[in-house]
Amino acid sequence: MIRKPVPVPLREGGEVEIDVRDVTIAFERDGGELVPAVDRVSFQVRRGEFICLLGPSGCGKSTLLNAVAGFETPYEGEVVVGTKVVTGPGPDRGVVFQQPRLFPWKSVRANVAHGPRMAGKSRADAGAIADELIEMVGLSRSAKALPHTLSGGMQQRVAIARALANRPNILLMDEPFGALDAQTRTVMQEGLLRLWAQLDTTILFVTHDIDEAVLLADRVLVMSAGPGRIVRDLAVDLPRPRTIETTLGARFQALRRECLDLIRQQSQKAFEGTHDA
Amino acid sequence: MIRKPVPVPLREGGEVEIDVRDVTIAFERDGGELVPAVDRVSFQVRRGEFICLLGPSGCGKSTLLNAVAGFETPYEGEVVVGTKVVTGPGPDRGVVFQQPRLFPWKSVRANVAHGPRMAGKSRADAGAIADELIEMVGLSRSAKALPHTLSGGMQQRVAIARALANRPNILLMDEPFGALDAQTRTVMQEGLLRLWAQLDTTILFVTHDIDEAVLLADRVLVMSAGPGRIVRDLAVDLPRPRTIETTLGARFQALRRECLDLIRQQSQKAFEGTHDA
Amino acid sequence: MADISTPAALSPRGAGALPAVGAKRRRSARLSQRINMAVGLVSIPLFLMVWQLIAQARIVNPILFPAPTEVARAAMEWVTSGLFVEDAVASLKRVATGYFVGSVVGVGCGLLTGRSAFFSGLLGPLFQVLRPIPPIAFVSIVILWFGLSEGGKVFLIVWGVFFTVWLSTHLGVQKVDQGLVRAAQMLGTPRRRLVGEVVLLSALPFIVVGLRTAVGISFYTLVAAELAGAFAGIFYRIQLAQQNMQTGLVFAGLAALGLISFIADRCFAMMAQRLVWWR
Amino acid sequence: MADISTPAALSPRGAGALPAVGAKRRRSARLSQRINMAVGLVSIPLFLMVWQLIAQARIVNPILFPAPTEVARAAMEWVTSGLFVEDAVASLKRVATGYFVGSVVGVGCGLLTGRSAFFSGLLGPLFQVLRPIPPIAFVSIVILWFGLSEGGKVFLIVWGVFFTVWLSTHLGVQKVDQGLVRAAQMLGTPRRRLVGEVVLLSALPFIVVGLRTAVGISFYTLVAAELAGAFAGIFYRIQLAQQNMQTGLVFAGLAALGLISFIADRCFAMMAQRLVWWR
Amino acid sequence: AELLKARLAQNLAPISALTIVAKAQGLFEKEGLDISVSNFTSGKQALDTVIGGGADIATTAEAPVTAAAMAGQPIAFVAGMEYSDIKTLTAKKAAIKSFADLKGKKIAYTAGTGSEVYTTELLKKAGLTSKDVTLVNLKPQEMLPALAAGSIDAYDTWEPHIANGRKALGDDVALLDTKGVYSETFNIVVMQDYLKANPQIVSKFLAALIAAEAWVKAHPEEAIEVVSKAVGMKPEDLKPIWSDYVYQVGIGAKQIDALKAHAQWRLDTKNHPPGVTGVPDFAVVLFPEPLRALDAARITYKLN
Ligand SMILES: Nc1ncnc2c1ncn2[C@@H]1O[C@H](COP(=O)(O)OP(=O)(O)OP(=O)(O)O)[C@@H](O)[C@H]1O
Ligand SMILES: Nc1ncnc2c1ncn2[C@@H]1O[C@H](COP(=O)(O)OP(=O)(O)OP(=O)(O)O)[C@@H](O)[C@H]1O
Ligand SMILES: [Mg+2]
Ligand SMILES: [Mg+2]
Repeated sequence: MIRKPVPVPLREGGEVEIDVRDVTIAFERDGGELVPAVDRVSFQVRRGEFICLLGPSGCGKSTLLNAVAGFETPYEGEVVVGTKVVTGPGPDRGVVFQQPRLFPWKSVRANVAHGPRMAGKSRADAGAIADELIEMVGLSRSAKALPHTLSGGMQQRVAIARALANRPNILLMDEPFGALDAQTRTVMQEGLLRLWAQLDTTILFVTHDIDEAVLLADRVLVMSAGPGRIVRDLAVDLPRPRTIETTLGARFQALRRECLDLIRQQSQKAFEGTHDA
Repeated sequence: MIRKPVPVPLREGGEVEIDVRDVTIAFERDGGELVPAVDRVSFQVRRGEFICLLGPSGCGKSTLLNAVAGFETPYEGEVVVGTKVVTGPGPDRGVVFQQPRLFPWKSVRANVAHGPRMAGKSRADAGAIADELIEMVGLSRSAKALPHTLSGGMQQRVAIARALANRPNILLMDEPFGALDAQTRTVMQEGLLRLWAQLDTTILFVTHDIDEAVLLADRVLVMSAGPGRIVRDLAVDLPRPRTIETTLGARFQALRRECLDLIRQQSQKAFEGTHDA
Repeated sequence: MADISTPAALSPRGAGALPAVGAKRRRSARLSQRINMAVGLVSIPLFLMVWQLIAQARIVNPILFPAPTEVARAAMEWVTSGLFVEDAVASLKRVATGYFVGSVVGVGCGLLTGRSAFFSGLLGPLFQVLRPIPPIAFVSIVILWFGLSEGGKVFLIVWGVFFTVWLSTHLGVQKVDQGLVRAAQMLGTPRRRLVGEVVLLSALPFIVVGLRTAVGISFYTLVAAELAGAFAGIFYRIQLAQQNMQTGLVFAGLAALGLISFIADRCFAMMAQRLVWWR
Repeated sequence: MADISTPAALSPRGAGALPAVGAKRRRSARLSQRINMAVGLVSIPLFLMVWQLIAQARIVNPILFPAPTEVARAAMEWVTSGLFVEDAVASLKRVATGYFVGSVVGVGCGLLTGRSAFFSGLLGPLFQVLRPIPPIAFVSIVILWFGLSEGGKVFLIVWGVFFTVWLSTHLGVQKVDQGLVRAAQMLGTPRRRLVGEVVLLSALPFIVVGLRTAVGISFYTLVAAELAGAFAGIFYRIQLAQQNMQTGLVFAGLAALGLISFIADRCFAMMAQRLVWWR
Repeated sequence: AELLKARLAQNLAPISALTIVAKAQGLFEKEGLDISVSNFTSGKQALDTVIGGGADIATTAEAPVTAAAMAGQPIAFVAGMEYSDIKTLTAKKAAIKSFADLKGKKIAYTAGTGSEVYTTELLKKAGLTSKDVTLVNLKPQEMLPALAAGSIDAYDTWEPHIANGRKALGDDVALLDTKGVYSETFNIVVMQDYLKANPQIVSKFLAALIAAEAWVKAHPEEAIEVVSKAVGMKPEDLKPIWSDYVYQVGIGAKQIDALKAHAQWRLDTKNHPPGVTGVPDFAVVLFPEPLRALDAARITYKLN
C-alpha cells in the first residue's frame, strides 16, 4: 500500500507556487474503516504553470483539488501555497467546482460580481467586471436570469466566470468544460488560454478529456486508480500559442497516445479492482 | 420565428415508438415574457433506434428530453409514445438526468434496486439485478456506500445503472457519460451498445461529444441554438457492431466533420446571439 | 400551496390556434385548479355549517356550546360596543411587538449558536431547558420583575416566539448547503459576511417555518400576558366572558383570534414567497 | 451542534508518525473541541450561579424569588414525599401520548395538504384559523366533550402538537426536491408510494424542526390539560404551590419540566441524527 | 350494602374543607356513598364541569352560581358550606389607614368574582366611585408579586392570599379593617335533573358534610392537618387563618346576600349572560328541601 511517490521533475524558472507534500486524505467508510482517497501524493507547481490532472473516475482528483483549495485537511502531509501552509480557502485560489454551486438567490450577474464585491469593489466596478466575463462565456442574454432557469452547461459557464472575476493567483478547475458541447468548449478553452497568457495565473485543471489536457497543459499529471497516486508527470513540449490546429500535429498525437495508454491501464485496474471487493 | 420543421426522413422497418409532433416549450422570463426553449420540433424515432441529440449548450436538449419523459407539458404540440400521448412520466421510459439525482438516503445498491422493487420484484431479485448492473458500471466496491461519498463520475454511473434496472422500452439519457474519463467512458459506451443490442431498447441520447454521437447513433439530430430547432437529421450509415476502432475509419471522420461544421455554425450563432441582447 | 407535481413550463395565455389534445389537457388542469380554489373558499363556511348543525341538534348544552349564529350575534354586540377595536388594538400591539422582538433575537441567536460550537455549547443547554417552560407558569415572576407594565406582557410573548424561532434557525443553519459556503469562501467572503451572504439565505426556508409556527405560539402566550393585569385585550375579554358565562362572546373572541392570525399568516405566506424567490 | 465548517475528512486516530504541522493543527482543533464540550457542561451551572448571586443579593423578595438552594430543598422534599414520581409519571404519560398522537396525525395531514391542492384548499384555511387558539381558552369545551377523562387532557396536548407538526410538514413537503420526485416517477414509483419513498424522507429535516418545536409546545399545553380536574401532574403541583405561595416548589416544578424536556430533546437530537443519516 | 356512586368536582383549597374532611375521614362511606373527587383550581370550572355533565356535584362560590342562574341553567343550589370575609391588604408605603385613603390608589381585584363585588361595595362604603381609583384585574396569586413590585397599592382577595402577603412582605404591608363588607360563600350545587333522579345521594352527601362540620369543630387541630395535607399547605401556614373560614352547612342570609349582591353587580356592570333584564328569581335555583329534611334549623333564609 505504501509506495514512494514518483519523483517529480522540476522545470527551470519560476518560483514554486503550489507545493503538495506527501499528502494523504482518507474518508471513513460505514464500518469506521479509513479508506484513503489520495495516497501520499507530492508534486510542485511553478508560478504561471498550467497543470492538468488526468485520471480515472473516482481516483481522487476532486479530493486533491479540495486539499489545495483548503476545503480538506490532509490526514498526513501538507499543501503549501506560496510560502504558507494551506489551512483554509481564500480568494487567492479561485475554484470552479465539479458542480456549478451558484448562489440560487442571485442573478447570473450578481453571482459573478460576488467576488469583486467581497474584495471591496464598488457595485458599478464589480458589475462591469461581471458583464465582461459574462460576455466572455457567452451568456450576456441571461445576465439577469436566476441560476435555476439555466441549462447545465450555462450554469457551469457562470461558475467559470465567477471564479475568474477575482483575478486569482491560482485557478483550481474541476472538469469546468465537462458539460459543454465541442464548439462552446473550444471557445471557452481559447478564452481561458488567452486569459492565462494575459494574467500571471497558475492553473490546476482537472479533466477527463485527454485532448483537452494535452492541448492546454504545460504538464499533465496522470493519477492512478484506487487510492489516487501520481503515476506520471508528463511534460507537454508543444509550442504556444496553441490552437485547435495544434491537435492535428504528430507530437500532439504522440502525447495523446501516451496519456491514453496510461489512463487505460489505470482504468483497467480500477475496474478489476471492483471484482476483488 | 415560425418556420416549417425540417422534414424528417423515415427509415424503413420498425414501428414509430416516439413521435414528437410540432412541440413548442416556453418558459417565463422575469418580465413575464414567454421565451421558447424548444420551437416547433418534430421528429420520429422507430422502435429499437439509437438517436443522438447534438446541439450547443442551452439549445433545449434537456427540455426536449423532459417533454418525452413526461416532465414538461408542451406549450404547443404533443409527444406520442407508442400509441399514447405523453401526459406524465412512467417506468417504460428510463431517464438518466443531467445531474445524477440519486436518492441521498439510499445506498448505491438500494438506488439501483429501487426501480425493480417498485415493479414488484422481491428484495432478492431486485438486489441481484442491481448487483449485476453495479458491476457493469464498475462500482461493486462501492455498492454499500451512500451517494454523497461518491465522486461525480461514480454518481453518474450509479444513475445509469438505476435507469437500466427497469429494462425500459425507451431510454432517455442526458449527457450520461459527460463526467467520465476517456477509458471509463469507452467501457460504458461498449456496455450500453451491448445492452441495446440484447434488449429491444429505443434510446434517445443527448451528448455534446460528436465522436460519441457518431459512434453510437443510428441517426444524429443536430439542434440549432436559440430556441432549439432540429436543423439536421443525419443518418449514420456505419456498420455495426461498432468499436473504438470504428472511429479510425474515413466514413466516421467524414460524418464527424459534418457534425462539427453544423455545430460550429450553430454555436457561432448562439454566441453572436448574445450580443444583440 | 400548489400541488408539487405542477410542471415548471407554462400553459398558454390567450387562445391561440392550439392542437386539440394539448388544449384539452390544459383545460382540465385549469378546471381542477379552479375547483381547488373554490374548495379553499368554502372550507371555512363548510366548517361553520357543520358546527351550526351540531349546535342546533342540541346534543350539547347551547350555553356551553353556542351556535355560530349566536356567536355572530355576540360578536356584533362586541363590535358595536366599541370594545372590540380597543381589545383588538391592545392585543395586536402586544403580539406585534413581542413577535418582532422575539423573532429578531431568535434569528440572531440561532445564527450564533448554529455557526459557533462555542455559543452552541454555552447557550444551547440553557435554551433547551428554558424552552418548554410555559409563560403562564411564571406570570408571577414576570410581574415581580416587570411590574404590571406592557413590558412584562411583551416579554411573555417574546419568550414563546424566541425559542421557536431560535430552534428552527439553529437547525436551519446546520443544514446550510456546504457547497455554497465553500463557494463563498473561495470567493473571499469574510467570515462575518458569510452569514448575511449565504447562511441566512440558505437557512431561510427553515427560518420561515419557525416564524410561521411562532405566529401561533405568540397567541398561546398572549393568554398568559393578558392574565397579568390587563385592561383590554382579546383574551382579557374572553376571560371575563368566561366568568360571566357569555359563551357567545368567548367564541367570538376565539374566532377573532383565529381571523387575526389567519390574516397574519396569509400576509406571511405571501411575504415568504417573495423572500424565498429562488425556490 | 457542531460548527458547520468542520471538514468531512477525518483527523487520524492513534499516534502514527505524523508530520509536525498537520499534527499541531489537529491538536489545536481537538483542544477547541474539548473547550466547547466543557462550555456545554458548565452552561447550566453557570446560570444557576448567577441566579444564586442575584437571589442572595436580596434585591428581590426571597419568598417570591427563591435561591436555587431553596428550590433544591423544596425539590428534595417533593421527591422524598413520593409525590414527585406520581406527578412526573402522570404528566409524562399525558405528554407522551398527546405528543405521539399529535405528531403522527400532524405528519399525516402535512403530507396530505402538502401534496394535494384539494386537501390543502379544504383543510389549510381551517387549520390556519384554529392553529392560534390556545388550548387554555377552551378547556371548558374539552371537558364538555370529553368529560374529565384523560382523553380530554391528551386532546389538549394533541392540539398544540398537531398544528406545529402539521405546519412544518406541510411546508417541508412543498420544499421537496423535485429532481428526486422526477427520478422516482420515472422509475415507476406509484403515486401512493411516492410519499413514503421520497417525499417523507426529503421533507424530514423540516419535519424534525416541527417535532422538536412541538416538544416545547406539548409542555405549554400541558398547563391547560392539568387545569382540568387532575389528581397529579407537574403543573397540577405547580398550581397548588402557586396558590399556597410555595415559590420554592413552583420553581422546582419548572426545573423538573426543563429537565424532562431537555432529556427528551437530547434523545430526539440523537434520533434525528440517525434518522437523517445521509446529511 | 352497595355504596352509591357520585362524582364530586371540587376546588382544592381550604374553603372546601368539609368535602375534603368528609372524604379523608371516610364520612361519605359511612353515609353509604362512594364519592370520586376531581380537583380544580377554581369553583367556576367545577360548576362548568357539572353543567357539562362531567361530574355530579360541584363546590363553587356565588359568582359562578349567579352566572349560571342568569343564563337559565337548571342548577340546584342545595347548601352553603363555608363563608369567609374578603379582605384588603395594603402597602405600608401607600398609607391607607381608612376607607377614604383608598382615593387615587391602585387596587387589584379579580374580575367577575366575589372580589370584584367586594371592591364595589368597599368603594361605595368609602364614598368613592370606580373613577376615583385605578382598578387592576389580577388573579389572586399574582397580586402579591404585583404589590411587591410596587405596581399596586392594595389588593382585595380571599385567604390564603392575604396571609401569604403578610408572610412574604411582613412590615411592608398592613391589613385594612373591612370586616362585614362582603363575605364570599362556598356552596354545593348539583343539576336539577340529578337532584330529581338521585335525591338520596344528595341527602346522604349533605349528611356527610354535616358530620364533617361536627368533626371539624371537635377536632380543629386534626382538621388543619387533614386540610393542609390535601391542599399542599404547611399546617403552620393554615393555622393562623383557620378561624377566618366559617364552616357551616346551611342556607341563610349570608348565602342569599351574596347571591343577590353578586347578581345586582352583574346587572349594574353588564357582566351577565346575554338576554338578562333583572335579578333572577333565586327561588328557582334554591333547593333547600334535602337539607331541611336533615336538619330544618339549617335553613334560615327568606327571599325578599
Ligand atoms: N465525503 C466522502 N466520504 C467518503 N468517501 C468519499 C467522500 N468524498 C469522496 N470520497 C471517495 O474518495 C474517492 C475519490 O473521490 P473524488 O471525488 O476525489 O474522485 P474524482 O477523481 O474527482 O472522480 P470523478 O472524475 O468521478 O469526479 C472516491 O472513491 C470517493 O468514493
Ligand atoms: N425552469 C426554467 N425557467 C426558465 N428558463 C429555463 C428553465 N429551464 C430551462 N430554461 C431555458 O431553456 C433553455 C434550454 O435549456 P436546456 O436545459 O434544455 O438546455 P440544454 O440544451 O440541455 O443545454 P446544456 O447542454 O447546457 O445542458 C435555456 O436557455 C434555459 O435558460
Ligand atoms: Mg471529481
Ligand atoms: Mg441539458
